Amino acid sequence: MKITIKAFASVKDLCGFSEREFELPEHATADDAVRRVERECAGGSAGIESLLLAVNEEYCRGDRVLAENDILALFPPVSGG
Amino acid sequence: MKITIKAFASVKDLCGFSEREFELPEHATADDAVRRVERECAGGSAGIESLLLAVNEEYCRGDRVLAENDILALFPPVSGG
Amino acid sequence: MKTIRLQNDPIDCAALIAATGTVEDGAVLTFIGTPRRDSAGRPVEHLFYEAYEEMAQKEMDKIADEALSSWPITDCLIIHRTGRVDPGQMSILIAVSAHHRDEGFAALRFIIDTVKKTVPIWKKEVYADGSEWVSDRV
Amino acid sequence: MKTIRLQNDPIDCAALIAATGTVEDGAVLTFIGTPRRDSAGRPVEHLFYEAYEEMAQKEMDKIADEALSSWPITDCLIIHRTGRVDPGQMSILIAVSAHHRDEGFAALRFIIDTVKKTVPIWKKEVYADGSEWVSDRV
Repeated sequence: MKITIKAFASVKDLCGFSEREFELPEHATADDAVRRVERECAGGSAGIESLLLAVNEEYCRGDRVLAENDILALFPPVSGG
Repeated sequence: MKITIKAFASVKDLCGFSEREFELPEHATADDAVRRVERECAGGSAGIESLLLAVNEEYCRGDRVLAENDILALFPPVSGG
Repeated sequence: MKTIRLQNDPIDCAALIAATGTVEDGAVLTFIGTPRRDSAGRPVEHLFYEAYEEMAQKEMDKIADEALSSWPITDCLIIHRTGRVDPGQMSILIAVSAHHRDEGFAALRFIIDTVKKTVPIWKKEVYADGSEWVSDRV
Repeated sequence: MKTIRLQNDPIDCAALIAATGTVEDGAVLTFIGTPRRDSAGRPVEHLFYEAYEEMAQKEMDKIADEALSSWPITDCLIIHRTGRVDPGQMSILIAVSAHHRDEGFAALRFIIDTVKKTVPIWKKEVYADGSEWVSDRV
């Protein structure tokens, strides 16, 4: 299935993209997607440690099962204000 | 001795003056001055019940002994803000 | 740094806030008091603030000094109107600036609570058919 | 009533505060965030705020709704800058109006604390010789 991954701030810098489509197996979780990004784009897991996740603009946990066309966002702890 | 009494807000309305000089005996207290104002200007004690007192722009208690040229202020609980 | 003032003119909130330690600090907290349009159902046309000016200035100074020495705030502003104030206008503006918001909140809270307890200023509500001094505090 | 907005343009504090329930209410409380001029001794030339805009808007909406339903406040305003913000400019303006200041303080505190925890916005400090994402929160 096809999902879109968005990356922000330091995670974007680390991954080298702000938005990209990925093809994942059915029933893949958010964690599966993160491992895929780490392997393909971030050269290993270091640096994406305190990662926050959101699916379709709502916070979620790593065990969230993804669906076709989901938008998964990866970002560091927020620092607005 | 001569002192000046200032009155504010509802106390001013009750006493009929905003500033007036009074001649008081030596060692008179703020309370003595209040009783004098009540008798002479406010027609008795009713109405000046939750009165606040200040001498020379500093809060004080009723037993404060007054001195020549003191400025005694009489006013109701404050309601600024 | 502090700015303490009684004034008859309207409060220029924007200019005052802009001058309140915005360059050095992380947080500016403000309290703005505005007269209510009605008092227990009775429409208020405007308010009139009477102050014991010399003493009010001194008391506001004391409050600012105590706030500045009790919390690590870098700037403190207290502006209070006197005379006629219409609904929709500000009667009081308090601003503090602080590196950290905890301290800013605590100081601001202390200042407004203490102003309402100790500063000799009195508010009269003026209605279409009369007026009344306000005595009970919020 | 609520006003929730991300914007690239400078925040017009005076107009926004004036529009925040001043006519009906007794107290308007505001929190204004301003970038610091230095970060652990290193001079900051300016800041850059990146937002996950759609989600940030949703999260700010949720925070305002929760504040409006948890405290009897009548108006809630959250404006956050995006893009470049210079020291001395405001990065965030939060305002609430309430009949009583207790409720205003509690709501304002909840809003700023929650914004800093959940709204997907990130701050980058830009120095003369580089830049760095800010991660540790005040």
